[in-house]
Amino acid sequence: MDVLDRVRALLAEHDPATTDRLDFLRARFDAGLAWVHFPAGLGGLGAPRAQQALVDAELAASGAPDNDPRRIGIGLGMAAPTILRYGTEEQKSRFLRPLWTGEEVWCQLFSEPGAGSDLAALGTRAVLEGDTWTVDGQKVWTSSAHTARWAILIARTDPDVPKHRGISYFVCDMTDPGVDVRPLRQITGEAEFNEVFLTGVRIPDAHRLGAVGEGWQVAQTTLNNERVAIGGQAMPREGGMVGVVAATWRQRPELRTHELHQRLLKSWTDAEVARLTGERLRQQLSQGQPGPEGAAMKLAFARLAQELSGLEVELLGEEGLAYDDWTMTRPELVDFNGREAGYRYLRAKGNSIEGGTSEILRNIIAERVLGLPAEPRTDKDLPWKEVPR
Amino acid sequence: MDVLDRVRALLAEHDPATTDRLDFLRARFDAGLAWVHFPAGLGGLGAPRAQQALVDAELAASGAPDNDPRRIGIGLGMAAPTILRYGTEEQKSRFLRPLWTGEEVWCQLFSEPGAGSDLAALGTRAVLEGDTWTVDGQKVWTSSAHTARWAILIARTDPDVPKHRGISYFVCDMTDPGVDVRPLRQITGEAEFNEVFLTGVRIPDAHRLGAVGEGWQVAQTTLNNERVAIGGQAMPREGGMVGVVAATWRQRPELRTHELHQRLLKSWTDAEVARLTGERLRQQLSQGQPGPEGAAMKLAFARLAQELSGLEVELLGEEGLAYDDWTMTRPELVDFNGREAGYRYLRAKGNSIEGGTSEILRNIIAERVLGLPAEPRTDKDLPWKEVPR
Amino acid sequence: MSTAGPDLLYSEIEEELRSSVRALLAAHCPPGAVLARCESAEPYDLALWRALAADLGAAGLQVPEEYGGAGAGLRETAVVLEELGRSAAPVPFLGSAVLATTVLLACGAVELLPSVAAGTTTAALAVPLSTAPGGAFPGGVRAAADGTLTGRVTSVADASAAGLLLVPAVGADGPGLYAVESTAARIVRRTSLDLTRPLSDVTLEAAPARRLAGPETAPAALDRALLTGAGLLASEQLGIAEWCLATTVAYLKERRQFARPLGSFQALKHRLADLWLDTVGARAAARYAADALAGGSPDAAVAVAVAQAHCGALAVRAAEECVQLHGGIGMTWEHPAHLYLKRAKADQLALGTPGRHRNALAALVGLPGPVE
Amino acid sequence: MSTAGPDLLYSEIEEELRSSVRALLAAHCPPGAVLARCESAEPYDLALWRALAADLGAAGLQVPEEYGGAGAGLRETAVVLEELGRSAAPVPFLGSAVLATTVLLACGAVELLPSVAAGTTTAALAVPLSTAPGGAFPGGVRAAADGTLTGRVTSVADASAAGLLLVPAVGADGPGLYAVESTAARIVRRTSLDLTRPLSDVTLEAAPARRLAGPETAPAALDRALLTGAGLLASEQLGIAEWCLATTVAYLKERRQFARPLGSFQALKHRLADLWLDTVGARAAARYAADALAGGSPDAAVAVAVAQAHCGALAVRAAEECVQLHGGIGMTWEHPAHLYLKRAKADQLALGTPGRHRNALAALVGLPGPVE
Repeated sequence: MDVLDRVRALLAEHDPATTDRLDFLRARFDAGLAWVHFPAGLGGLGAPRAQQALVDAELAASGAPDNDPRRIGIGLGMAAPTILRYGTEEQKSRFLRPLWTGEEVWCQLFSEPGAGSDLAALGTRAVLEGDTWTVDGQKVWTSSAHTARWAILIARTDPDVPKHRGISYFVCDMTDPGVDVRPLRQITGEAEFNEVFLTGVRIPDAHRLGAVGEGWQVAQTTLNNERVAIGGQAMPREGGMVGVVAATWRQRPELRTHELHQRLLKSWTDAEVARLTGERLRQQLSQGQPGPEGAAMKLAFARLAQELSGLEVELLGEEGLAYDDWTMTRPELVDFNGREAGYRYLRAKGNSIEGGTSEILRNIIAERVLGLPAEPRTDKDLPWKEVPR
Repeated sequence: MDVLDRVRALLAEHDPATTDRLDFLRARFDAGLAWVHFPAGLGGLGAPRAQQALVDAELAASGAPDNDPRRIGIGLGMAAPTILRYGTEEQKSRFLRPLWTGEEVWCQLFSEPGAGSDLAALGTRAVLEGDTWTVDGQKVWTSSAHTARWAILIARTDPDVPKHRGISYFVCDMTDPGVDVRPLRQITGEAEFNEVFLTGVRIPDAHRLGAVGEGWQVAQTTLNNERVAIGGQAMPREGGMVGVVAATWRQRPELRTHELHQRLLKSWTDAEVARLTGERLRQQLSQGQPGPEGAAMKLAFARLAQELSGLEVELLGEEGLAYDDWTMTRPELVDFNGREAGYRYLRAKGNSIEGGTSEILRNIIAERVLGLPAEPRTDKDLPWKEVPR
Repeated sequence: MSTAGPDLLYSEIEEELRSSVRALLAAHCPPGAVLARCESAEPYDLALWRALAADLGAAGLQVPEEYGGAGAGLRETAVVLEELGRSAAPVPFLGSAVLATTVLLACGAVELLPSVAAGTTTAALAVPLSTAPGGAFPGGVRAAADGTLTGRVTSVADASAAGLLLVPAVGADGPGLYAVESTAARIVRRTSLDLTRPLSDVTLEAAPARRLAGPETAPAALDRALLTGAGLLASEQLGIAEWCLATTVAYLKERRQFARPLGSFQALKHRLADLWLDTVGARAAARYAADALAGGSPDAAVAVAVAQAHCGALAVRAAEECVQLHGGIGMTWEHPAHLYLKRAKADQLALGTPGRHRNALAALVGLPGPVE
Repeated sequence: MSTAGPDLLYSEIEEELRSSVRALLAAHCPPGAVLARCESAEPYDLALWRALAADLGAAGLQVPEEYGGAGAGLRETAVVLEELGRSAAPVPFLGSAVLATTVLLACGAVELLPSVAAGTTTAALAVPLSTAPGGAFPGGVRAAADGTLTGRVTSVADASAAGLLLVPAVGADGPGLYAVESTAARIVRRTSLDLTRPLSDVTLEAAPARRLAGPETAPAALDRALLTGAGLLASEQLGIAEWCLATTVAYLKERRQFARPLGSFQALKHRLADLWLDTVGARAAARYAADALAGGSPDAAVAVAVAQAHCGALAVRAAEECVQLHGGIGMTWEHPAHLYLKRAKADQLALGTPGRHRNALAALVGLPGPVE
């Protein structure tokens, strides 16, 4: 039975018009049509990843509800592939289904105030007593923390070994009383992210992903997937920020100048090249795990979003001097291309910081892709607790 | 008596129309009108540097010969200020007059095949026996070596101390039989530079500039002056490469496109800003020694020359596909803006390498001007001979 | 010493003025205070503005002493703007002491000058802040035969702090410049990208007005104000860039990652070296524009276009680098970097974008575009 | 697996072809040999060209088997160009196997195809190498009533290696494409910026010619050749960029200064990372152009313009970085970097500059310029 037959069977048994949304999503998951490249029993069929597009299109055409993927992006894009790769059978069974249906929202507790680009220097401690870890520390830049049921968390479990070797990876219960979530207002005016204070938070050892001390490797899977999620989506031509600016350009001939025209043509070309690059990368990877090349797409995406959103404000002239709303809100969804030009301009500044700064991504490309030598490092082999900070 | 009175007196005693060129130049030197900011007796009057322009203009208007400064640029721009600052009275008396009149051409023996950006790692050895140094090694990128009477030379006199501390600075006789000059052809087709092989070259200790082991500090004076000489000349608006391209633009309307127009306007603006920057720097320095800011002008100059010469080739279209002459020659004079567009394009590539690469200049600005910390260094305190190469 | 050419340095008097302004700004508007001010109901720091005007005479720097000013000039005015840019100060200096004052001087409206020069009256020029010099005379406000004005002008800088509006309007005999009491206008504050220089929409409905200049003077007076504003804005942009560069350099010396100061990483060092180089260029270009405007040089239009083309883009780049190189902290509302980013971006649009100023050079220096 | 959209990968057959070409080039033209060849009286490596054509069938890749070709297509032709770019090989492939062959196919001049496909005849298209697609039909050569051609065409690529010239000329009935034996023309080699692809001026004085296409076919056939040439040249530019990047990376791993490999310096690493990113983009864009041309896609014109706009500039940047990051040694005649720099710069002008191709996009994708 090919995937489209399975879609038809699902629709025959669960008419979207009459089935409860959540029931339909659960049934879709159980039919292996959630993410077809996942294994059978975990929402998939072990089918080629490319077939997912067929499934999605067919279901959308039939009026089936989707799982509102933007609302649960961190779960889908980062937690799920990590759980799939490193999770125990129990963990996969427990977490993946409600993650995919959206019943449980996930967030990510990685960055810390003192560990930004140098993420591996993180200082949040996790100490094991019996079969329970107790976690203390502070995390930052956590989107969805105030709506999340679970978090993926990295914490230091051994300060006596070099920094990359003393980290472990956990699933953290965000309803634990030791979790304190505070909104963090950003330059757009809204508080899309949070600071998360962890005080005596308890995590059963059964919620550890991967071996003790190997959390850094586990986190690489998360980060590589994050970068692909940020920069690597399939796009039609003029998808994303370039489409926004091109539409304004077409609708507002009175705003055009030769200077802006040349910049727009350059950015349009860059955007098309980035789109083709992503398309080629997807054709290459097709079924594999994303590697460091994902960093390339995120880098290109950030550069384009910033150039184009800056151009848009200039193109708008007097209108570019306005802003839609500075009110502090805590949005559940974030659309980089949403709201007005001023918001897009400011929000795009984060694209080269969140999920790995562009500087860190260039280091990764230079070292892992081009094989250029690392810089002299003084901290690499030093026990974490002895590194000067 | 102000400087213009002195000029008139010189002209009265030595009518340029009837005086031998060299005699006139010697008389001008002796009158203190060579470089007025030099001390009296050494070609100057201890006058403000800015007055030189008045002298030059007045003499030029009177039909007086000049010292063909482009032919002896290294002597004027680099050797002379270094000799003035670090030379003994004997050295200043011996060298400056024939240097300025052009009777003796100078060249510079600094770079080595293994010591480019890391100039202080140089390996040419100088060993003292009695009061004579014997020098062995290889230098490269030496312009005018085949016409030069003297060279400024840095060589390692103590391999047992860290690299910056074991260097001394000499005046080397280019007619020594141990000096072997070989032309080095470059990408333009011509051999503007030379390789210089030094085998048992003998230098009297009296020809050392500055203390033994302090050659690196002496060389800084040379290098700072070189950078000012390369990037820091006073220019009229549209002086240099921008004027060449602007002239073509005006003469050839059929070549214009909006894309090239925008790039030209951008480069024109950049050139004008660089010109004003140099003008402001000269007003600031007025009498002082050039500091690290000279690096800024050289950096800007190289960037502009490369952008504009690349633009010019594109502007010319079909003509840009041609080249004037690949014949290997050994030119005595080099004009970056001379010959045809293809030559200018290729020659400009050297502007960001010679006299300190743009990368080294950025390091200098970051550390010496902005005060940013140095990178971790493994070689700085190691004796030179123990540094792995 | 130099016998010819522009003076691109700062005189001792200018340096003294800078010190005074900087001290005042340090006292009144450290970054935290600016942010709190911008979020309050009164986004202008009017106490600071009064102190600038009364104690330092900054509002009347370009006004001759006989009309109550300091009798200094545009070079000194530019120094104040550098400092205002460096502190992102929320005062109506550009609108009142630069744009409006230049109009009053160009119109010879000497009776209005003393109170504006003293800062007891704050004035604003009723054009959209994005208006570039060299354009057509604005036609959005009509002057009626009875001397009243009717029309609407959007995105006017500093109008909400102004008691006096200078309004370009077109009457039966052509363009004119008019003085309107702000109480006779409806002034509605917009939500502006730049939190430190609020814009307002000004609506006039048969508002009583006094004509300051008629068709023979008004267009040139308005253009002189816009050109002066654009040229001096380059000094504000320089100040923004300098703050951003200095703040970033200081942060990178301090912030350690990978057991090293971030400022020791070569890629960052090279970017900052390039930024420094372009900031040094901005200082030269902005000084030249101020000097050329101050001296009435025939090269002033070129000087302004070059300064705006360079400084407008540079300030934005410096502010963007400041945010980027501060990492996450630079994205927060509580760090002042965003105040500079927003002011730099708004300044880039103000009085003509860099692109428009570069295009102006095409005609000014004889580099015409393609023959269509 | 993918059900729709272009194939941006290389097939197994294409990878095999690449290996064969690369092995042949490694044997014939290591960098030292290329330089020696370019300085000799015969700048083309004709032995290599014969081997490419005869042993690998590369000259006739896009020619159907029935006309003596390999019956492959433009995707495979593009792979050969990548390798020729990577080795800066001095062979008349672009002129003969791409430009001239596309003209012959578009004109249906099947009787000439077998010898050109076999490489026994080398052909050249008599237009200046800088000619962009989409322009007016060239008018420099007139076709007389007696069938002879008179006129001059400058800067023709690969003409000095050609036995057969394909000449656009205008006769009494309009534009046509003509075949001329090169012995009937005066072909004078110019001193060219690109040492590896010499240009010649072609003068025809009542030269006997055979008309291959008349007014109804000639303009489209010529434009097809120029569009195909531009699109496939992107693959050559990709090859140049890849060589420059790989050579620079290898050098920086090797070269030590400051007791460290230069490649460990972060500023250089970041520049190379950016260059790598744009090279990856070039591969995608060049592949898309080749695929779109091969499949006759309606999007081919957009694909070609995007590929040329990106790859033309990238190859120059990669070559410039290669020279710069090699330091002094990159400035020497003996190091091969300059061969790539000159080829990259000439390729940037060939068949339309990046700027012209970007401007073509304005019309192709509906982003018109200002209304004048």
